Amino acid sequence: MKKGLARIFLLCTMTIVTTGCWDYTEIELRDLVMGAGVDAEDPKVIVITEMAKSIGVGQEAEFEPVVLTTDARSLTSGAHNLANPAGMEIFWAHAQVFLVSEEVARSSILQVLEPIVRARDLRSTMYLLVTKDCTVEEVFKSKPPLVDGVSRHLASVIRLSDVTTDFIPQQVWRFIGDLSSPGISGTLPGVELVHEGGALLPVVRGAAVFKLDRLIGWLSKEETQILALLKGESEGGFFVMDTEVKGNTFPITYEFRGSQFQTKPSVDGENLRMKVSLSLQLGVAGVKGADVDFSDLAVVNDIEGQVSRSFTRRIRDFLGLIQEDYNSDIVGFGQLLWRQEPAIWRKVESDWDAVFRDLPVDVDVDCRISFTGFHAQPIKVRN
Amino acid sequence: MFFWKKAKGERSKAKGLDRLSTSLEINVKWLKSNLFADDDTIVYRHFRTKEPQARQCVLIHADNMTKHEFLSDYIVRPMMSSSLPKELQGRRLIQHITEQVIQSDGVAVFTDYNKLAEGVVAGSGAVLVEGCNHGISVDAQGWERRSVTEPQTESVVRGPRQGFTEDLLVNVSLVRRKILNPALKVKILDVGLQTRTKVAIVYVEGIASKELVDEVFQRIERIETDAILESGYIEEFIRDSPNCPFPTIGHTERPDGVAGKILEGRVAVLVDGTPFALTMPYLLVEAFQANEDYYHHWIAASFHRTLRYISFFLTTSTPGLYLALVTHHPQLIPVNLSVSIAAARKNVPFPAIVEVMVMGLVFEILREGGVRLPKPVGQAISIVGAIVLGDAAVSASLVSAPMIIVVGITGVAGFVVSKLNDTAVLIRILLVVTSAILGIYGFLFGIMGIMIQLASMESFGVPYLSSLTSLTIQGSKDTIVRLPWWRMVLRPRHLAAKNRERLQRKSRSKTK
Amino acid sequence: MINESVPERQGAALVFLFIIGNSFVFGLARWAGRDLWLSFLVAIVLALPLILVYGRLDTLMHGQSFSEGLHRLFGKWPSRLVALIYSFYAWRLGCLVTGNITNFVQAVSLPDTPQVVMASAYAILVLWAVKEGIEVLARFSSVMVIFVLLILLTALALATTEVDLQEFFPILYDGFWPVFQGAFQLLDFPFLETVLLVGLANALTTKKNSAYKVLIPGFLLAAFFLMLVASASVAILGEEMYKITFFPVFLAIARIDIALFLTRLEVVVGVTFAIGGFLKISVCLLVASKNLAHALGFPDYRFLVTPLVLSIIPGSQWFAKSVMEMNLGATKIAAFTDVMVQIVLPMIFWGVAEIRMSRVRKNKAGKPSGI
Amino acid sequence: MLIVIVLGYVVVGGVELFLWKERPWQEVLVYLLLLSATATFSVLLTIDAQLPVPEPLGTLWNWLQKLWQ
Repeated sequence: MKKGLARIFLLCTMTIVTTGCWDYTEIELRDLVMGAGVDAEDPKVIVITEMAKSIGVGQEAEFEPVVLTTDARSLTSGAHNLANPAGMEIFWAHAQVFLVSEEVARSSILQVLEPIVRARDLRSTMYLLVTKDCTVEEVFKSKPPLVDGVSRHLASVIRLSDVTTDFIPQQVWRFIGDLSSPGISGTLPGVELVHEGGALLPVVRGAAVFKLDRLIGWLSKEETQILALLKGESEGGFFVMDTEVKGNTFPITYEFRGSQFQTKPSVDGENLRMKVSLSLQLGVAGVKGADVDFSDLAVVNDIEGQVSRSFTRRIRDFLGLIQEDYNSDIVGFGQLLWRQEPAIWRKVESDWDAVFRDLPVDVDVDCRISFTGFHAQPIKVRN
Repeated sequence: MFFWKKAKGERSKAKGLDRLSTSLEINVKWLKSNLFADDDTIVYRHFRTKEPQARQCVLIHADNMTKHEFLSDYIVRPMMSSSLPKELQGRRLIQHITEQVIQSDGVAVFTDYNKLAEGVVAGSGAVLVEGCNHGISVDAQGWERRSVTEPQTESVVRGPRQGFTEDLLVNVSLVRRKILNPALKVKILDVGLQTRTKVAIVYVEGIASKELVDEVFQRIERIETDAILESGYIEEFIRDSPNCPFPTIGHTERPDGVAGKILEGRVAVLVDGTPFALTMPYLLVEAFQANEDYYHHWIAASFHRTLRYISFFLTTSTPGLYLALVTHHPQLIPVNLSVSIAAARKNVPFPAIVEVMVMGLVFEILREGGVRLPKPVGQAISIVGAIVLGDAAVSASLVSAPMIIVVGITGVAGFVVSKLNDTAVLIRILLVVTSAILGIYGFLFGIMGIMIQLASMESFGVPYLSSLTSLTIQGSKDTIVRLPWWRMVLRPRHLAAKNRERLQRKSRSKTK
Repeated sequence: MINESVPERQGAALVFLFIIGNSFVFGLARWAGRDLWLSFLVAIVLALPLILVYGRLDTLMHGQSFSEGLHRLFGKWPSRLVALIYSFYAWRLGCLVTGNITNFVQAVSLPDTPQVVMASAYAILVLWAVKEGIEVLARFSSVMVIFVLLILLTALALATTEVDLQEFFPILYDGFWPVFQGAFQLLDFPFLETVLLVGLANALTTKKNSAYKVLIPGFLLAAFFLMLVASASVAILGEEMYKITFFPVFLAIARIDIALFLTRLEVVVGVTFAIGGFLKISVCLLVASKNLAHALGFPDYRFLVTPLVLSIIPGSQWFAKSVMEMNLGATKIAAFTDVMVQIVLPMIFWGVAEIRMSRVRKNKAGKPSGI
Repeated sequence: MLIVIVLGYVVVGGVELFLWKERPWQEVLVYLLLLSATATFSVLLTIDAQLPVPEPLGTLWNWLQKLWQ
């Protein structure tokens, strides 16, 4: 009996001690941030958020994106300033994308990332993007055609990365990992505004190249494709290449069906070399105005050779770009060296920039056409 | 055992012995004016034995408690047609009557009024003979009995269709027919100062531990109350942790259930006047077992068990978890879901906690309203409650639609584990309160508190969680899963400590 | 309730949860970075002999409580002094763990709830559990251990999509020193905190139970499990993130995102943390009150529980004033006491106990020939 | 706040003492002493949240180091 009394007493104390619900907030009183971004206006930053505003009641409820903008000394204070115009508690944990304007990225992206990592309620799985030739505010104010809200649109575009190689998605944590580990530089996908059908649409393509924490240049869509291949992140996508078959040149559309990629550092005395070997499985998605018989092995071998040569050239160009023009190791040769040959890395670590600039790279591409759709031969049109 | 004999002896001593007189007239008058005063259902049948030595006799019995034909055929007729030798008197006369006249097996001789009265109210016929200070009581119980039918609370798809009735001896016979073994012991006690209810303690000697049986005896012995009208009375008197809503004594309406339990080393208590037998000790896992589990394929049975555990979790936790997630941790809800919950709650005037509490309460009211109503009306209530109220509440935006789903899940899952239904309601309220205070951590504190309580409980010396905490395969063979019978080699460790093997060696592997 | 005893497996579950307790969310062996799995192996190898000593101590005292054993070994006053030291150590550890949890919860999910509230909620539960005794704690942990294992293993299995084994290379780039640093940290926290369980000797070791069967499986399982969790976190987060965040496991699990549905599983970490931490605090306070009761010369410990448990509410604030301080780990005094309590004192007990026991045995053997 | 804390401890102590049937006076005394010590501790910490943790061994250590040098 006394035991029972003691327990009841315990329960009572529990309720008395814990009366008050400090973190209790109704969900409809929270303003759900779907995406956010930062524009620069020296010395201040402009924080832009896209919030979900619900309209309609009960079963007919829908969502309308609302864009709020404020300027402040720092990202964090800006985020807090927003509560006033929003009139509700700002709730950040559902933010899916974070946009950084080119200007901010060029001065230093770390000033933006630092508070994100530190903040309790911002998730480090957010996708990071850099706007190209436009401000973040303009991107958020554009109207995507199918989805309500730019953030949702961007998030769903990014999830397409399995089937496209126009860009390489980056989440906050991965980007920070690239920034902080030795021998690799980061890239972020870019967002551009494109006129289409009389409306401005946000399009994700290309990549922003970083050196340390500063943006130093851009990669085009095609160059991004090569980067994706070299980072082993290419899983799909198409490209068109003029191919010569039996003396005639046709544009043929190829499809990436898989790739194996290997980079091997090799040391020959004092000389460090990198050997990049790439084997590609391609499919043929379309042949325009040509009569190509893919059941003819000679033709196929010829085409494979052409594609290999073309890729070798593109990779060389790409490596030239990042080694000499940007001098930023976005492929991660240094990291590879560090992981596989720590002894050599220890020697070159201190002046990796210089070593990287002159690093000789052997490129070896091997293409196989493994799939030609359901047709081996083109459709014959007869009279 | 001798406990109750002693107790009874003391009781009658306390009242004083009122010995029978030799005069029949005095006896009858005494009875009519004292013990059976103001009782018009007592029948006094006066008759005389055959000439020449005719003696005045009386047969006393309670109307409708006895079989009339039996009394007239086997007592009155033989006595009227026999002549009693004159020389026999007193005790020897009675002996003559019991041995040579009355043709019935349940015969006892008494010498005092109290014994007579006890017998008569329990359905015996008492015979008194002129000039003799002894009486004979003859078992002639016969009253209306319900026939053995399928129990309503525990109906099965596969399994015996027998259920206990309100008659103790019928119930005992039902159990005995399951276990045709002299080791099955049945001890009968009288409990209840006014009702003198017969209570049978049933166990299998050699399997049930001696200490357990003694403990049950002693606890029942200790009951001194007016009435035992249902086994629930006994349950409350003898259970462990009486203030905890988790049951520590099981009840069942099924003889096969009782047989199964006592064969694992438990003790069953059957109470006259109710079809619900008690089994003890009762462990938490038993609430999730159904006797049908043992008749189905073991994989199917295990699946159903798992479902029961999940349902119990759902019915206790859904409102609390919902509240914790929605009000404290929306970051844990997927984006689209949280957006739609926010939209659904937009015009609801009440805070989520009030919504949860009120809806939970309304559901319990509907359930309670439906339980004891006649079936057709009960259905009407559930239709009105579920469809009309729910739908109207949502469209009037008094309640958000997700809340209706939460209440629905809670309610439906609650029916799956019906044995813990009342417990589940209390746990649910506790978890809702703690979740409202500290979110998911509050929820967890609630769960941990319940776990501490469960871990500290015992039922008749057996830890309440015992088979869940064993962490061995043989120990947990009959918990969340039910292993096939040919793998259940040992009886539960805590119940049958001495005699553990229940499966003989040759049947330990599956028969080919 | 005087003769408390715990079946072996339940005891092992208790040891497992005690070691996992509050430790797994922190960046264990932070210094070793990507080589932390080596740190773990080194720490396990170093800890095993000591755990065996603890087990041996339990066995030598078997049937007796820790305090009785001490009494027999050292006499009245020294044993009381030692009991006081252990009581203080256990109490301090309990406060630290409480501080860990309250800080974690505030940092991670309930920013506006005062820490005192969390600490009080814990204190109430712990009060209840400790008053119920070791048996109840063991039963509690043997149920909870299933959930903890199930939950964390599922989370880890789901996280395998995020794992990048390249993160473990290059091995030993920074040499052995960080590995040893990590290993020593692991020894201090959480491996050798098991020394407290010696204080429950009579409950964990009975005539049927061997202390080794309780301590060794519990310890090994917990150590390998911690190794698994920490290594997985490194492989998911990368070395740098593992080093710079306070709660790397939390972040690692937060990364799980399967089909947009199985995401946000980090709450799971909080749940297991809260359960393990609760068990650890309870054991600490149980040991603290038992030893204090002995130090003050009382046979029963239960009346001491309430003030001791209530004192962890302010104590948790006192010892761990912020997340940073908590992560800083051992200050000077802590390191010194830890070494004393975890290594030096048990070794002394062991030596003395062995000598005494062999004397007793000799006497027994000598008697028949003498008569 | 302080009053609430002290009151809380008084209530807890009162209820516990009420629930005990018979205890030797030594135990009651020790209980009361410890409880009041805890209450004082709480009060001290409420007044000054930055209450320093004493390090007797730390000072001893420093002193030894000085002596060594």
